[in-house]
Amino acid sequence: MTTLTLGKALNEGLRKAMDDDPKVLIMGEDVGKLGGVFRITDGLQKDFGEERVIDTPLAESGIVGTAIGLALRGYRPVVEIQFDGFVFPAVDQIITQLAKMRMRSLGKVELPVVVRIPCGGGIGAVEHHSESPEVYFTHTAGLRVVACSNPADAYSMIQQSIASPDPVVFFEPKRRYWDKADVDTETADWTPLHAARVVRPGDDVTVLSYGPAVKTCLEAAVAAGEEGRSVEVIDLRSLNPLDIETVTASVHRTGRCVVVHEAAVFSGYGAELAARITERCFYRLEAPVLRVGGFSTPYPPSRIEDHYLPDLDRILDAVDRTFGW
Amino acid sequence: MTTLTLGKALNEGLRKAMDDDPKVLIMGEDVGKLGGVFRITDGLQKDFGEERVIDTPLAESGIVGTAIGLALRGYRPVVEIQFDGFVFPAVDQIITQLAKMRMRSLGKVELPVVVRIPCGGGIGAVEHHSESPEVYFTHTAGLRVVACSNPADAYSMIQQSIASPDPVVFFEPKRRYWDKADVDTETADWTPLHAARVVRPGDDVTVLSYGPAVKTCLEAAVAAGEEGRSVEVIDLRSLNPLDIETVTASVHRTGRCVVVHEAAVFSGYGAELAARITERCFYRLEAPVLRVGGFSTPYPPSRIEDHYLPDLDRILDAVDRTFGW
Amino acid sequence: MTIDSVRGAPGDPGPAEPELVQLLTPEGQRVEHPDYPLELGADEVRALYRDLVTVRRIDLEAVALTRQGELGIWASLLGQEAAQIGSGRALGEHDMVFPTYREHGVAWCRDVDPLNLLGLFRGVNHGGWDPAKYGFHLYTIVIGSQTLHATGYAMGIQRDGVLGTPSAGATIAYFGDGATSQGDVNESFVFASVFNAPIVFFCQNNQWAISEPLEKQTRIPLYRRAQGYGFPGVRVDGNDVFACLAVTRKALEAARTGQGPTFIEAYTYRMGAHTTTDDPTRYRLKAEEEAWKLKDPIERVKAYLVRGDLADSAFFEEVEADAKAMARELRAACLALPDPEPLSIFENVYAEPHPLMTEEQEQFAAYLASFEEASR
Amino acid sequence: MTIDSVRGAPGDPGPAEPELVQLLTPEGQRVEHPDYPLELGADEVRALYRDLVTVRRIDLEAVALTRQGELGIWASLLGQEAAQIGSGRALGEHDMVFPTYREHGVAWCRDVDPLNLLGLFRGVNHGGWDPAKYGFHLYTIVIGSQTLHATGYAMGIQRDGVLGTPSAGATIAYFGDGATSQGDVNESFVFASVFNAPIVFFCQNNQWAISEPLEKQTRIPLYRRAQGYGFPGVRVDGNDVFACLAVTRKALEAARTGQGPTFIEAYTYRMGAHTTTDDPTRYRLKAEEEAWKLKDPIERVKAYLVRGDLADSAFFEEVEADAKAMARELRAACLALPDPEPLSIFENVYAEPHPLMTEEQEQFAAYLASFEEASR
Ligand SMILES: Cc1ncc(C[n+]2csc(CCOP(=O)(O)OP(=O)(O)O)c2C)c(N)n1
Ligand SMILES: Cc1ncc(C[n+]2csc(CCOP(=O)(O)OP(=O)(O)O)c2C)c(N)n1
Ligand SMILES: [Mg+2]
Ligand SMILES: [Mg+2]
Repeated sequence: MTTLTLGKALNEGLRKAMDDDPKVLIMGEDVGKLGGVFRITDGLQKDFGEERVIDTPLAESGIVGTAIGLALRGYRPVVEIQFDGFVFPAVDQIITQLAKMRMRSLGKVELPVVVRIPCGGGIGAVEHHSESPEVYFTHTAGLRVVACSNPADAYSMIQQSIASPDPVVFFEPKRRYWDKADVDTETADWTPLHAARVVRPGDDVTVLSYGPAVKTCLEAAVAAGEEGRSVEVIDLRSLNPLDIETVTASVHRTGRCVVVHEAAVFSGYGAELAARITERCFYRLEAPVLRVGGFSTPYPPSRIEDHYLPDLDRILDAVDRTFGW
Repeated sequence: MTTLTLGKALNEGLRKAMDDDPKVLIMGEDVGKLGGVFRITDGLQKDFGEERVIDTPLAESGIVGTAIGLALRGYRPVVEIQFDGFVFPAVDQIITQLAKMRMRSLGKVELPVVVRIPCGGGIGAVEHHSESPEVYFTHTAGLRVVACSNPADAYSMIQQSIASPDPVVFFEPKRRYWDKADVDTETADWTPLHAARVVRPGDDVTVLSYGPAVKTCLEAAVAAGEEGRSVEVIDLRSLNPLDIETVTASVHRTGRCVVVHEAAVFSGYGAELAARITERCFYRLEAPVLRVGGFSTPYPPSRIEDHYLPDLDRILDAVDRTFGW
Repeated sequence: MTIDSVRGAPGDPGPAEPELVQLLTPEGQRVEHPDYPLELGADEVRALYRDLVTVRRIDLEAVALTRQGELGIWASLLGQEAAQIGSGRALGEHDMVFPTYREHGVAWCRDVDPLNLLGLFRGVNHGGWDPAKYGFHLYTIVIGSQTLHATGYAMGIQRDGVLGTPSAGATIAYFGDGATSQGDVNESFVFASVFNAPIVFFCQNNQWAISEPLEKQTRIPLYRRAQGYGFPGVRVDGNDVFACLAVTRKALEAARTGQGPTFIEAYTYRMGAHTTTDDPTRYRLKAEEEAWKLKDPIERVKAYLVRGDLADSAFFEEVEADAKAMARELRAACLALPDPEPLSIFENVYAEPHPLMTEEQEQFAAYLASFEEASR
Repeated sequence: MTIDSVRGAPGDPGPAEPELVQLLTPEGQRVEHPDYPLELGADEVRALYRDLVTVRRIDLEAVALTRQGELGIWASLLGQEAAQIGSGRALGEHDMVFPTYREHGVAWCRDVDPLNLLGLFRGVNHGGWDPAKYGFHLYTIVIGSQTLHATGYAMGIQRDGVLGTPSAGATIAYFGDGATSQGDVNESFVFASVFNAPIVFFCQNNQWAISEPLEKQTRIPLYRRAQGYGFPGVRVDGNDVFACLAVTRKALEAARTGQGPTFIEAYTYRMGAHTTTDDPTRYRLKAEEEAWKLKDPIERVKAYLVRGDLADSAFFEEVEADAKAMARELRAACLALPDPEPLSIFENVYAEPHPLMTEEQEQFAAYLASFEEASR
């Protein structure tokens, strides 16, 4: 066990993957000497060389497109998108090429590409640096989409994603990069990549979340507990596939569910959760699945982002409402 | 009243808009002499000239990006994306620029750009020509998203969209381009752009749809009617904003709801409908809102696309299931 | 003068008969070019002729099959045979091709069964051959995307450390004149030049992007695009199979030996419609087509063979007959292509198990079975 | 030779001291360039000097405010003052500017209150000024996007039929060396050249894109990119305010009179960090910064003024004092900037009513009110 920040855990996970497999490459803007603007690739170019840790031209479509080509040649590229808001120039390559190549080839082509995206708000940044674009990818068949929320998962999930023969979009909760926790770097006996995890058991209501909002949900659960309400918090970890079994088992028990994410609620990932859970647990639900998320607006200027992001009070408010239904 | 195909109705609507306002421009690939691959802009370049009907270089980001610039200069560009699957290179300009410019300018900049997208399958086409990418836009605040399903709406909605001071993503049901119906081209007394419409009243179950699937839903309603089941079909017409009042009024009456679209179900637009309706009609629902749509896979080769697309039987099957819940 | 003196007039795509590398005139006359010496034995020329005729015949058959409703659509290569066979026959074992949707001639050179191509356009799959097996990637329909894949693959070759060795390969990316406007294609130029990747950009300038003439994409000759990125660009007579062969060979060899990218503009003409659903009479003049007919890529090789007494009429008849027989077989095989199983929709989406695939597949299987039961 | 003889060596961005248009040496010596005659009165030179000093002072203040936590981040223009003031002062009333996030000097020339810029970086809004009022579009953060907007705007100017008349304007798109790799930027070159749009592409090559040196974006000098698209490219000394003024003036005038686009590479240097969150010691050498210090854009104008007896120490002191006073005011105004109202989140998303905006706003207002009630 070592204590690592989430950022450092990712860095160690990447290093381990590169050590284990010489085909693993890192590509992106400023990933070399700088180690990325969040230092996630810090030191890797120094140790693995410029051929394996590649500072690319400033062009996201080019980065993902050439990563696909490298994967076709047998490499396993891990692509860094510098900020969530800059993944959009690459969306065409991700949606029309990366996601569909396997089907196009009737299974003959494998594209083990990982697209890392630091996501979410709360760091006081300017426009385009606080987006939560997960739905654009969860709706795209052929991609696997995961989101880590803590250092231990960051360490294991990045390695599992790199090992995946399918392309993976990997969301990193940027405002949690500096959170610290114990990480067991000795074991590889990890929770499966696509399994959700009950991070706090409870009996009265199920709160579902992923990525940066998980921590807020845990805080809300503690606060609710002080008021005598037993909140179960599930960290989904994987958005596509969704571990619906773990989710429905919980909601079957509690009969109430609140979904929390930073992305805008309208047409967001929470909609899929609500729709699917309702189908599965129709007779068990005491209230509709409620969604707490970003408002259905563009991300606001940072001075008021705390109002946009779901916070403890808004989560508790939704929990309360499920009881008052 | 004249009888027009849906394609011709769009053409007449565009012509009317260009006649009415010299600032209206048409831009896209092959929109000039050819009149577009579906002939939607047929004859317009001949009559309005190359300055107003612009054959652009083959670059979708360029098309939308320059349309934004033209709008900043006071023009009202109507952009044609040749096929649904080719909107992705333009997604960055649409999501990070077109949608957000108004907020970025605190309301000082208006971008009355219409992005026309022929969408959906069923025409026996090759890959990338049968996509239903609406969710990528409904989740993007700042855009209005509409989908026409019949000639009369095609004629009015395209004009309303062009008149909108906000950017509009306009979906056209390509396999319905050749459907004919009466269109009143004399009146401008139209249903508001963002109002849903009950296209077939019924009492037992509400079927919600939009775009190409509306017709299939109407056929299913007829078939169900023959078996004694009264199906209300609502054509949503507008996806963002959603006319939730019309929808919930219906579901409140029927207590049952089936959502039908061509897009993949997982994380699709139907999820938002299901989630929102369930919140609003929780105690009225006799069964969960069921979703019928494309499978959560890439669009299949055309020889089996009829299995992928929601058809009459799959809709009826879902209707049945809501009664058996 | 710091300002580049070349201010191309807008809408002027260069001179009507641009300077281009030519080794065989439309009349079948062999000419020499100092940079591109080429020696071909009679056997080799006959083989090229056979290739040209064969791929034209396959193409014709596919067009006919489309008219008869057996294919959903077809993108004809008519007129571009020399560009494709010339460049295709320049390829070596270790090279990797990244085609568009029109490279049937190159596919032929890479031993991809034409039936595979027909399958795609018939709608039984989206391609489905094994790119690694043939050194020929899947057809790519989204304009320009494949140029980045080709560049990345070339960066992989570099990383394998084989450049300059006998097992060195290069990549070749095919694309059209229209594609040169796409951001992806220009980004591929950036990546290729910055990394000095072993790649040949082979642009078939067939003068049209569906209904849009060349001047909607550029105001100067396309081969000069490469100048902006610092690697060589060359314009070759795309209807001259010898020239296409020689120019591509040289560029591939440069790539394999670590000299980086080359841009080749094969100046040719799309003799047919864009695809079988297109109607060129709406946007171009018959006279233009007629003028290009005189530059037919096959006739000039035939003239050369005849003129040099390198082939007799028996040879020409045999080639014709063989092509016809192959087309007949191809047609039969196409008609016999089975439709995919409905449940195959859920296959090949993911390599590893995915619960949603399983769930939807099971539900759909049960649904389909319910009809069988009902009809029993 | 058809193959372009310029095969740039990869990783070689051209000669260390490239040929560039220069009218004022780092030592303050006036030199002539045949293509760019420039006559400036003493008043004009002093005004330029004042501009340069003022925008540097504003920039310094913004950096200080960031260090003190008053701004979230700041992108400093240090070292690029001449490129921005030179080009900015070349602009006419009808011209339209499309900046990145670093054009504080150009904003100054367009009378945009610096407080607006501070507001954006403080996080009180995403910009919010009226582009039409100032002829200065909103800052654009997504690299390269604005080059297409500029091109489209220029196409609009064409359609207005004003080119060649006194009310003709041109557009000028600013972007960095890194941006030249983006698909959007290259597509804007295609559109601009094909439509012969009245636009000037003004690339501030400050040698770095965050931590990546120029050779990660190109292997030949950037101004030559324009050759690939058939319009002129010119490299100017970006630390020479006279040269930037003259070269931009000429290019704008060409655009306004219908001669189409020009690409200007202003060869300069980012003296500071990429932004206040960046740490250049991780990736570049102090020596490089020192070498560029000798080419400071302000010092050379001062030397020129002193040498020519065009200004006395009173002038320099006054300029300094004025800049200082303005910075003081700016700081105070920045600190006084009110945070936006939480409910403003729902404003300006749409021009016309949108039921979801209304619904969410009402719900949020009720939610906020519930706290007020609770705390009462
Ligand atoms: C991104 C994208 N946009 C639009 C299309 C539709 N489309 C298919 S072929 C074509 C023209 C291509 O022209 P060119 O690159 O010259 O190739 P050619 O067909 O002439 O071989 C267009 C616009 C597409 N396939 N992909
Ligand atoms: C599409 C996109 N990708 C990445 C970024 C992150 N980013 C901000 S500035 C920058 C470097 C820009 O370099 P350059 O174009 O040279 O401009 P400079 O900052 O040097 O003025 C990067 C990568 C971005 N803003 N947009
Ligand atoms: Mg073409
Ligand atoms: Mg720079």
